[in-house]
Amino acid sequence: MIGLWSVPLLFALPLALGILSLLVVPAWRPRLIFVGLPLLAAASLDVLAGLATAGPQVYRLGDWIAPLGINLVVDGLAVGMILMTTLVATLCALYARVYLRDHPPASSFFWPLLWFLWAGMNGIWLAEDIFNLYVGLEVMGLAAVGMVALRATPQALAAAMRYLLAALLGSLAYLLGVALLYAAYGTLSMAGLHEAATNNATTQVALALIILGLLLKTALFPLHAWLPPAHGGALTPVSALLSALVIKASFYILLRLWLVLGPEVTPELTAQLLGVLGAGAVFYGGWMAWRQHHLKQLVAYSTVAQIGYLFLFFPLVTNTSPEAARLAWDGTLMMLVAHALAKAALFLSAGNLILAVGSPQISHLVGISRFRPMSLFSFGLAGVSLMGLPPSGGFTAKWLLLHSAILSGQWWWLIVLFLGGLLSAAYIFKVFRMSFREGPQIDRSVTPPLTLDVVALVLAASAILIGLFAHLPLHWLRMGSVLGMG
Amino acid sequence: MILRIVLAGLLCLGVTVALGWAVLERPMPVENLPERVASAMPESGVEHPITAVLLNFRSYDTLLEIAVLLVAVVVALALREAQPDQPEQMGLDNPLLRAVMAWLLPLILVVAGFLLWAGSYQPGGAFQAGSVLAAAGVLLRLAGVTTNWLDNALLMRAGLALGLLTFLGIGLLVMLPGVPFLTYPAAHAGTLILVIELTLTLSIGLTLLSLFRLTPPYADDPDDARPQEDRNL
Amino acid sequence: MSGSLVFAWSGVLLFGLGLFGFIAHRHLLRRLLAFNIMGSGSFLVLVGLAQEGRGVDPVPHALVITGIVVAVASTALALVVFRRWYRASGRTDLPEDT
Amino acid sequence: MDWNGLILFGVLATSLVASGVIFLLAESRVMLRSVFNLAAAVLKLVLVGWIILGVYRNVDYELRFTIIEGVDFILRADALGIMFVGLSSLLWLFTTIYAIGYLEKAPNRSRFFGFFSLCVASTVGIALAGNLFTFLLFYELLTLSTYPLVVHRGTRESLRAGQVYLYYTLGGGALLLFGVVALHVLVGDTEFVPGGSLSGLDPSLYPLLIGIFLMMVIGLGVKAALFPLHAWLPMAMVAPAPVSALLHAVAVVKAGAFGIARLVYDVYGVEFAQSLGLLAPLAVAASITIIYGSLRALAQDDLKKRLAFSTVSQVSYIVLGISLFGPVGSIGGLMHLLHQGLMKITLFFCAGNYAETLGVHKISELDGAGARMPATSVAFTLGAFGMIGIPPMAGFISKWYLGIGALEAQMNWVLGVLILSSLLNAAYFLPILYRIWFRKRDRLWCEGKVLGRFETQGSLLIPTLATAAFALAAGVLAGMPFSPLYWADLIVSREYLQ
Repeated sequence: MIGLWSVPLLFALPLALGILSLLVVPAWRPRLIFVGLPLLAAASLDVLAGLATAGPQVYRLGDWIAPLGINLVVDGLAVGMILMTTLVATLCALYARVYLRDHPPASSFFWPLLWFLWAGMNGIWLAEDIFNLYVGLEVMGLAAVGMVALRATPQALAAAMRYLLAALLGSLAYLLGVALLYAAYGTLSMAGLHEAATNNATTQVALALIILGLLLKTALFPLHAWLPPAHGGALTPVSALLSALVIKASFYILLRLWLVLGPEVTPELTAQLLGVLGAGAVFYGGWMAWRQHHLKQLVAYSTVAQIGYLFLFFPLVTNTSPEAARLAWDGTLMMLVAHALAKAALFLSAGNLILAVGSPQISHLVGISRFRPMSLFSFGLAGVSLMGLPPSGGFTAKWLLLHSAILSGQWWWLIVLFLGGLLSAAYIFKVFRMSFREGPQIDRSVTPPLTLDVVALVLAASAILIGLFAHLPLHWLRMGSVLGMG
Repeated sequence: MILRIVLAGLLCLGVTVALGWAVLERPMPVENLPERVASAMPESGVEHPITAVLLNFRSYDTLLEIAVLLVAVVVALALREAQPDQPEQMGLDNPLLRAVMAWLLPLILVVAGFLLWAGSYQPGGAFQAGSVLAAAGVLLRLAGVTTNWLDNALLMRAGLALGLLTFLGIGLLVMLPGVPFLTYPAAHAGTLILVIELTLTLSIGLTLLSLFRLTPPYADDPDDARPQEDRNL
Repeated sequence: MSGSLVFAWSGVLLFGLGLFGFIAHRHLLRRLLAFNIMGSGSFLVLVGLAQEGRGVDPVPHALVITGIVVAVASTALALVVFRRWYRASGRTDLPEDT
Repeated sequence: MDWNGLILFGVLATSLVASGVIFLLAESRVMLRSVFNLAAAVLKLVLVGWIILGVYRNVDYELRFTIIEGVDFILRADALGIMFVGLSSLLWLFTTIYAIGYLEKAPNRSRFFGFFSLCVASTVGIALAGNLFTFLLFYELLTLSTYPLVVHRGTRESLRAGQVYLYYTLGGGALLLFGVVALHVLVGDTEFVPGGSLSGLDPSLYPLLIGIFLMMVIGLGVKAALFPLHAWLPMAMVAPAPVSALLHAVAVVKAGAFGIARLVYDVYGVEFAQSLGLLAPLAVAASITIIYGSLRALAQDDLKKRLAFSTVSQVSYIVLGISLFGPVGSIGGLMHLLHQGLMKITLFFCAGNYAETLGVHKISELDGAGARMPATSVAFTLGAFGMIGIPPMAGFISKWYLGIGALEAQMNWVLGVLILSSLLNAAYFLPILYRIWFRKRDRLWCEGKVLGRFETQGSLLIPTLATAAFALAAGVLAGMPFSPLYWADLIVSREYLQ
């Protein structure tokens, strides 16, 4: 069987490393990555190779068939997310190893939390069982809350508390939805639900609960209030991980469920409503980002805005032509991946700039372009992708979404895509304007270690390159999906 | 404030009504999962269906659930290191309490053991047993019994890790013949599940106990300035 | 209303009540209690609805045990964070909520 | 991948790689940076020369790979594209030499030269783009890479100019993107083919096509500084002289004009565009811009500002030529793409020389400069005569062809525009020449720099004289093979014969 070992290793390995890093002395915690990262990369690539050669697979844990046991689904979407996670988390880990050196010893608990977070995410990407997803969400969510709290300053604790409350409420809403679905259809497996689900009151209420719960976890406007303090206030590598990957997990579940339940069950009105909320997020998030004075808060609000684009998926695939739906699928996933890469790069380079000037204020970046061109360059490359300007992943995604919007005749989403791009240009260039200004000279800019700059640059460059070489990733992502085959 | 309560009330009323509607209108499932469970019971290695679901059919859920518990402990450990506590003086040093404890402790241990053992044929199992164990620890603490062995960080952590590591190790070991993760061979399923449950009981007990211990004991106040008498009230 | 649904109905009511508490209260401890009430509500719905018709379904029972463990862990984590927050700031609610 | 594709990639890569290396070099490595930069520029010129010969012999140069299903990244050298590449590569070399001298001892040179090379790479990409998608890609890249150059000085004024620049170009880019996507939905991957690819569409779509054309012309017109989308250009003159010279006189505005040419010739097809009635309004817009730019130029006392408004006016000659239906007008427009580039860059170089050597920025302070800096002033005079269109300068040939083209297209009123604008050109250039040559110096110049053997630094003077010579040759030797006229004729013959 293909991926017999590599599939379970994707979550077993990080779990084991998480425990091991608790047992070793703090100084050794970061060093575990030299074991873990290559192994995880190898497992991810092996899964990809399996997908490319043998196509989508179902992995039966305990060798039990689906409604009885828990199955894992190894299709293009899951593998794509796994590879994205491996790439971003690996780079964030390399960054954190250097970044956390100067932090108090408590921050070495970042490492066990990172591994648990990773295990939770890989578990979610692979899950085919809606209750298993709940447990996976909790592993990931609690680890993420812990990472936010890691600084232990009052602000960090408040942000973590707020995040935790949102996450818990979201989980319970999701769980209740799962309970209703189980009551109605007697199965927890997505494949089973796909067969059995019909349009009735129970399904609709369950779907509404699940959507609300997941929206809260994804921080879609107007349920986003917890995100900026949590993402903007955390340690830099944590911000990058949370913004790039963690919020994607709940969106991913929603996307999968939406397609699993199928067009008979998913109401068009809800789809349009999700799109409208997405549009609200794009505008509100962009506007708020532009108004921020702290660099990382700006980047955090940018996440609020960018999440909005992902939700255009729902109106564009619901009751539209197969071609429009396929383009929306491609575009949304491209957006998701490009945002993961670009946002991680943006947070990391923002962290580098903050290290360099020793202040989180944007206004203190005056003239920094002279001293830290490389950090700024990474920031710029990532910004290009977020603005959706070519050549970048963000642009390719926008192109596909525009296409889909025109084909499906929903021209109003075009406006969202255009204005959203201009708004993001406004807040990205706000930073640039400051950095190019020749104001009172700063003569004491700290030089952060080269690794930090290189990691940010690699992420930013991948956000650009993924747009140019999108053909193959999109081909893989389509494997085994309802939309890809149609 | 009042507006918010009214709005919250309306919202909750709406949610409740919607839920009620969903409950009333629900279709009867076509899929008959209990039957599948019943027919797979002979291969599960245990006699009680809930335990079979928890530790065999859906053991992956349980594996992740233990990870959730560990994450909570990790965060608690991290926060204590970042915000160090003063040496704790919790508990009443009361001879009567100690005498009662001397009676209670063995009983608690026996109950925990029974719950664990019972899990294979009637309700019970690792989590229940672990919770009872943790309760014993909490009582010890409240009675002011010093538990130095619990302060040994490495031993403590090894105990915490034991359950999940064993679980993972067994899950991976059984794969050697070329079957998927967590596929217990039918002949040894009972033994393997017992080993997992034993270690899980210990780890769950320790996890819950450490979560109790890792919250700041009494010095909750920001300035820590209130006199001792106030605190005891 | 059939007798076996009494658990499910209590679950629905508990969930609604808990939700109200979660939204209406500001004290974090109360909100955590409310969260636990909501949790119990969902567990009751999960177990209660599956009782009907074909006797005891062991799967929801197992799910509820898993759910309880997860809820315990979440509550414990929340308490840890809450008490650290209280110690650092002296507040029992979150800053922007006053 | 074949060798021809690789050469195309090489043309793009020379400046891309140069840009990357320059970014990585430390600020203090002046020598290494300069050598590397110049080597890249020369190498690019050689490659371009090779391709020009190949295109002349009808060799196909194409490089393509698939980006997403149905969208290819295509680089292709055709006669029109390679003409623009040739212009920018030649001027890149001269401007680099000029900039090395001009920015000696200035701060942030690493950043400057890095983005400068990136700009050239984008311009080359625009020129070689084989479909609308690739064009758009480089078009936006050009916006992004010019922004740091506009705000290079970091003053309040330049930041403000940069902001205005972004408003215009990003807004225009969004409109262009919309047009490109809409066309893509209609006909699939919109490759540039002579005669266009839209004429087969259903007539019911014609109103939509007109709308799309309008939107794309606005998007492109921002960069081409068509009235009323030109306001960013004079403001952007706060940038250092080499930036104004290469980018604002040549690369950016030409990218817009070139885009309009592509749109009319290779997307819509000139005959289809004519049948949709799109050309006449375009000609009107161009004519208004020509007159408006000249009138505004008259009022400027700042030398660079006057040149900027002159650019606004002159670039529209290209657009005018494109919109004149018929081969002769097209020849005039395309040829002016080269002519205007050569002449305007000379003028900007001269303006930079005056500013650097004498500290003079205003026209009213130029009295007697001719005696002090004769070589620069000769170059300036040649450029100015060209702009006015005095025979046998290059500008005259452009205007001659445009005039005949107007008659051919039966748009006689265009002749009036040409005459009026030539008069206006004379009215704003001749007074400058008068001041330079015939007025006595009436004030002290603040001559700060050590000048060396010549009237100013060699690295400033040589590029100026070289471009002046090219501008002169383009007019005098117009009949020779590979002159701008010759090449424009080649393009048009290939276009109209399809």
